[in-house]
Amino acid sequence: MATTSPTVRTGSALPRWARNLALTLLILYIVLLVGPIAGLDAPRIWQSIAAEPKTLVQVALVGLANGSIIAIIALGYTLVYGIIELINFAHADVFMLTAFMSLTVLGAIGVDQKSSSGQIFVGVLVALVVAVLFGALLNASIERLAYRRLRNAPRLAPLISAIGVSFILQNLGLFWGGLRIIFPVMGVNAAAPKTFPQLLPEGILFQDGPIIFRQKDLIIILASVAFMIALRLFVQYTRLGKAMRATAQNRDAAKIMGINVDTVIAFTFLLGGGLAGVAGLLVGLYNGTIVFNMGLTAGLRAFTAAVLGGIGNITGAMLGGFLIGLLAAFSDVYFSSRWTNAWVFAILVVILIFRPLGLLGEAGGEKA
Amino acid sequence: MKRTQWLVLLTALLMLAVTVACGGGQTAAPAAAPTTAPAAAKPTEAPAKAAATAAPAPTQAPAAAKPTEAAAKAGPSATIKIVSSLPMTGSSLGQTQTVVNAIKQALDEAQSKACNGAVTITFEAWDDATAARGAWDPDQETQNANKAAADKSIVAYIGTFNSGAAKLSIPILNQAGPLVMISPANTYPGLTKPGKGEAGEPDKYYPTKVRNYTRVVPADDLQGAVGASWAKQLGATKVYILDDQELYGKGLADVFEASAKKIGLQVLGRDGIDGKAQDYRALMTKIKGLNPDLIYYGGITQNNAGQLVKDMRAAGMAAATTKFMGPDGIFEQAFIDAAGKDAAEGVYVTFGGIPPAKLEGDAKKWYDAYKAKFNAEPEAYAVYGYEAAKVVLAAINKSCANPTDRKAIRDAVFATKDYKGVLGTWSFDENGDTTLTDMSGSQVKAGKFEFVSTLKSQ
Amino acid sequence: MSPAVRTGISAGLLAVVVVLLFGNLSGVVLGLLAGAGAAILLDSRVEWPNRNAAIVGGATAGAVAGLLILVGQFIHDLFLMPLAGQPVATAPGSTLQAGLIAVVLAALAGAAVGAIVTQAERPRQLGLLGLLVAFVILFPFLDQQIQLGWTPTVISVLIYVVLALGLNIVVGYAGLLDLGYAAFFAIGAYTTGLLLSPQIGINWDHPLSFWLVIWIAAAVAGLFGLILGAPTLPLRGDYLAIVTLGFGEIVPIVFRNLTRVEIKEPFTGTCLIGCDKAINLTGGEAGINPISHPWLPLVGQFRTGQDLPWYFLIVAIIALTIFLISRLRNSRLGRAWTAMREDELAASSMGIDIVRTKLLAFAMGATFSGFGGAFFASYISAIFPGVFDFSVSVIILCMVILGGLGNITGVILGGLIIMMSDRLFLPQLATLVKNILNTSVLPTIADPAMKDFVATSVDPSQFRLLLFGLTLVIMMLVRPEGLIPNVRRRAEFHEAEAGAEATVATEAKAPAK
Amino acid sequence: MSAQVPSIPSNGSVNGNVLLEAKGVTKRFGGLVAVNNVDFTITQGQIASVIGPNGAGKTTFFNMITGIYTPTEGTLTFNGSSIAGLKPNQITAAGIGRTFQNIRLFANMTALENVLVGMHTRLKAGLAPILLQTPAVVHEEVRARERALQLLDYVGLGRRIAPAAARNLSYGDQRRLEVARALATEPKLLLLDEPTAGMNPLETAGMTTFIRRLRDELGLTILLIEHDMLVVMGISDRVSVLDHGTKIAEGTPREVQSSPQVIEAYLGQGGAEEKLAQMKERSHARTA
Repeated sequence: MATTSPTVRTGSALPRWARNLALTLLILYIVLLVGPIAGLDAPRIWQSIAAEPKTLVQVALVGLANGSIIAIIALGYTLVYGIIELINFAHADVFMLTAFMSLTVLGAIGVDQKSSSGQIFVGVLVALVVAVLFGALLNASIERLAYRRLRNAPRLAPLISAIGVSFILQNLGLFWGGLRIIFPVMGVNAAAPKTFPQLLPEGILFQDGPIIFRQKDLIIILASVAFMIALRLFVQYTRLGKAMRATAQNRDAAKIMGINVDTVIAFTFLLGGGLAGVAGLLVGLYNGTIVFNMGLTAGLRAFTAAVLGGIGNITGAMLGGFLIGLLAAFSDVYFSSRWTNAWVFAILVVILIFRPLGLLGEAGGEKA
Repeated sequence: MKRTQWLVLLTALLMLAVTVACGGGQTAAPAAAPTTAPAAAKPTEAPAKAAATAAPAPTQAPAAAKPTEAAAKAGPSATIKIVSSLPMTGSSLGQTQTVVNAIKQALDEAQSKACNGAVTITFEAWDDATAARGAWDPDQETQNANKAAADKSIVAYIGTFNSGAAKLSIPILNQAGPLVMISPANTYPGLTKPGKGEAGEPDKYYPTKVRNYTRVVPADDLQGAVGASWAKQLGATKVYILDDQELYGKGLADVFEASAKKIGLQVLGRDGIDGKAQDYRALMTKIKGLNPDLIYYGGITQNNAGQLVKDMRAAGMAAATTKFMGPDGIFEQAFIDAAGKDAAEGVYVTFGGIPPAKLEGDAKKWYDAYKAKFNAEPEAYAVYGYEAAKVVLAAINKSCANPTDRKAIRDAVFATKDYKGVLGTWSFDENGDTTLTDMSGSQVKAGKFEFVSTLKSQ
Repeated sequence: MSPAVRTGISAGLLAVVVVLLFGNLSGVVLGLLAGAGAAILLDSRVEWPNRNAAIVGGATAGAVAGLLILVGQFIHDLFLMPLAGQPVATAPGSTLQAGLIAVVLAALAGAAVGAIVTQAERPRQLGLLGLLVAFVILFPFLDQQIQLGWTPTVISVLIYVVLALGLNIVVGYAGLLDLGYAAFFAIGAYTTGLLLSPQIGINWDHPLSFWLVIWIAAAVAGLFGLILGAPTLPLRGDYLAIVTLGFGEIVPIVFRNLTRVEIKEPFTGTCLIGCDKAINLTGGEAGINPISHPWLPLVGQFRTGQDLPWYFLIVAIIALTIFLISRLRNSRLGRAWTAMREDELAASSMGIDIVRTKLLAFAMGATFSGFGGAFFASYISAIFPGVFDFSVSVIILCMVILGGLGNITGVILGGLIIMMSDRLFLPQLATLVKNILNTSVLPTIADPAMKDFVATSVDPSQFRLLLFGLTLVIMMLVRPEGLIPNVRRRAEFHEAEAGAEATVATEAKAPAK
Repeated sequence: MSAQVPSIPSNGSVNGNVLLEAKGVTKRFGGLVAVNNVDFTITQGQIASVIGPNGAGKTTFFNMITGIYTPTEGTLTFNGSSIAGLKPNQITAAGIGRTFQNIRLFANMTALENVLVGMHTRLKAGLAPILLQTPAVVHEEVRARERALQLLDYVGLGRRIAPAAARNLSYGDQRRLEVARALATEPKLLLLDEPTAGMNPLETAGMTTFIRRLRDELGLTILLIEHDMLVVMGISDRVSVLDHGTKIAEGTPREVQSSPQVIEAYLGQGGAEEKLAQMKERSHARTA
């Protein structure tokens, strides 16, 4: 037998490389050709950036702030998904209800922008505690009532249950919004958006032309990063966090190791619901408007962010949130706001084609 | 043998089903003219005959019995039905509920009677939205229209809320009598006005060539144009135009854009917003860079108009330097609730008619009555709903001889002339549009809409 | 209690719910259904000694169900209606009559089923099929006669059933979670809209054009299934789901905004398309309207408002869909889908080309939604981008999963239940409760604030979302594996249960070591 | 040959031809070298085995042949043409059938369907003919079912098992069904990954005989991966031993058995571990 040196399969790589390049160029050309219909008009975008580069900075800041909000909601998705592989459609509606709860509490306490900063601080703190507790309990009860019995059911059964719960919660939000007799803050009309008192400091930290960076922008960005880090540390180092990771890895093995899986899953939902509570209050305070059907859109974006980052990955969720926030802001300003959602999802598709497990996803290793 | 056994049984079963089914029809048939199809035959069409044959046949169907009995009371007394088809599930609920309230109020005032008590009117509020969609659903609206077309006791169809829905139901109802439609909310010009919409509009919606659609709201071509000229009066020279990417809002913004260009306003740009987005700060940053002195928004409150105004202010466009103007779609307290008093301050809105709070005389009475009855300030849509119901009632009262004759009711509605309603004195023109072309402009002051001026349309 | 009585009661109770809502002659339709249903249910529980026993048993079960319906009719007519403020429209005699008809029909239907189920395999299947076909054909006439007015609702429900059957290929057979199926529905509908309207100057005005266009729409949708399926190939599970969701979002946006199409060559700036005047391809928010209707000899032009031709057309489309899908399912390609769903690697090692198999699943699923889209566009005679949003994809997915993944009967049943609840039962329930509130509860409340609260906040018609959500949750909890689970799926489900038990068992033993 | 023996197309070549040849095959995962510069040949009609302790790279080697992995370096030639870098389904189409170490049947499909899936590449029906149910398709389907039943018979499961769900079969029957499914792909070379794993001695003996029958009656070339030395030594014409990804010995069973390196590799480290692993696997497979 002749012993030839092992040939590495580079023989066919060059044409393939060339073919890929040609393909990429072709796709780029088509994008340039058709892109202007969807607002991707390269020369125009370039001109407007050149004319006022500071706008780009402001777009980035707005994108970051919006991304933070998306990210906090996404954390809840990724947490639950990581542990029971369920796209918890109801999560965003829990978030919506916690926003209603925050508004109700703030209304009941009676703080508004004219109150003293001490009063505001106490009011917000109370609202935060109530919203977090409410979100946590609500989410855990949902798990107990609607998901637990389906734990061993076919994979998609809890998904439908979650969709059903999402409808129920939306309707509860509508109902809640109509309780003007009990809560005057809800305004005259059940379905209409509700306004939040502006309690976050509005002071401008930095202003230069179109760039306006307010204290509340900083607060929201810091808050989301802080929650992300806290959550990571929690999952990494605490006993319960370790139990969560073990359960996520292999539920049966975790059981054998003496972990009470039911408790761990219930706790995960508590945690996720608490995060939703934080998000509900923050979004209310930051954006200033809440409405009973805001869960769907927020949830769609947040879930997309979670997947984009690599679902189950806490840092990934944050990264995905920022990316989507930036992308949407950029598209609003430089492409066309009519096409923003299309651009967000188109970029998502492209990223997932090149990184099928998300930005930070790791291979699950399904190999023979 | 065994094989035939079940065949026989099956046949027997089917035969029975058919007989029963036909039987139900036959019992109803004698009441009507023999040429009418059994299904369509309702004894009310010929009350006298019905009275003669009212003695129930052995298999008298309950469904058929209802109208028979009503008709059996002899004389011209009859029960007729008015329905509304509006999206009652999901986000439009706020507006549609006020419409339904106002319709009910109008009927209650008349004690659900017309023609001096001879005619009893029942009202049903249908929903053209579905839970699954949370918004109006084309096949639900088609279904509603079909249902209305089939139910001969229905003499008027109050709806729709969305112009897109009207496009579906007009042709169906047009071929059913025609059954008259009165919309309290559709503003798309192409539904009635030739040359204002797309090619073929509006004739393509009226297959029988007889118009059956009217509306008590002025169409966008008026409101958009009035908005533009008001903007000019207010001193604006550079405008930026937004819409909520829905038929109503986009249509209105289109008209505004065209009129603005015609009267010499500079249009800096045009964009559509996603009504479900969380915020619009990026967009507002871009708009601020263009320095408009007025932003026009074609859309409704529900598509996040409140947030839009908030973000506009947050981006540094204060009421003093940059005005915000919107149509009747945001002329409701809910808009101020959503935007917050501070951000909403100074917002301009146009409205087709006199604002409720400015009403006088009889109209004022209505305003007070509504407030008392529903414990809420009537919204703009309530006025339209009330006016629509009143027009129907008037039409019924004009055709007492035959209150179920859809054609007669239609003619009466179209003949509405110099009607003194809560919106003022107005008539329907030959297209079914209101002649009320005077608009009013209001502005938010201290958390309330305040009437500013009457706006004449050219 | 004999099993016949018991099944009769369970089938009857379901029917009674509907009768209580609708009253009138709804008992006739429900009687037929409940009688047949009770007998089929009974047959699955009892071994028959001989045919006569089966006929008697079926008849008994049917009669029991019918009696319940009779009771239901009395409650509806004599109790609920006055409570809801409607005049007592019917004499007790006619209520009795309607009820008795229901009893007789239910008993006959039960007996017929009893006679059929004891046949040998082949005639049994043919017999049951015959009964079903007879009912489907009779239904609209029956509906017309007893003035229930269900046919228009049923037509729009059946459109969704077609879509669910298509999605079942992708999700049920091939195991690919698709959250953006409405995109293909939209593509089918828009194809039809563009070809059968003057929108872009085609307006193919031949009487028979619809019959060709429906195939074109299916083909175009199928083609897009391939195009949009291709990028998803490297993805698994929920990553796949999110990309399909993305397409589901993108497609309506594209249709909404292709109103001023104008293409210029990017480098030279020469205009290629839409030079004189930008092309309005899709009509934007206003969509395309009107779209022409099908025409058939004898029937003539289909018209909105005439339900029968539409009803039979959609039934024919469903029949064709079922026919084609079952052929696919029992073929080499259908087996490849299932094998891929079960174990992608093993399937690949058995010679199945995963790429082609996945793409084929997407394409076939999309094709059937093209049929649905074409019918929808022509039936509604208009289309708008707003019709095809995420909620549509989600609802279709619910139908597939709730019915029982991979099972055609289950998917149809799931579709009927979900859509009928949304469009027929829940609104009717809300109206009924609201009427009862208005006439019997509200006047008794003295406190005006309380009255206002009840009138505005406890308005049952505002709880449709909640009721619909509850329907989904409860049905999923009661039947996690779907209404009629695929035999294979059911096995899978119980395997998971057994697996869990086994692990628990080992766990219990492990510490003892 | 008895009537029960399904006809597998003749390999059309004389015994003694090289059927599969691997030259310098290497597979690295990151820094880890799983298979290192392995040369390997198998000739027509042989039963060859690859043995080695856990983690020796046997399965990785197998997975390269079957297309699940692409070799980092080296060539793989099957029946005269290169198969490195082909996809698993292309390799199956080329004529290599396989079973899996931890049975990977389509658990919720019936036994018959499992075998029919194996025939996938050998069936021709396309989309349009299937939708139209052309006579050719109907005929092909009928023949395929008949052949699948024959295969079930041949592997000793019998036709009556056809409608049973694969997951309901006993462990031994599942192994046989996997073989039947692999045979349905009409392979020239059959790769069996630990076919006796988890079997008791009696079942093992049965399987051994059966493997020999496959070669003798069907003229298949067979490549085994095995732990059980007894099985390997009993039926192999040629044995290759892998350790830490490198081939450390090759030859007839007798030669290999006496190789000091092999003894070192097996007994030096973790012979006991091996047994334990095997037992664990057995109990796991039973509960699954």
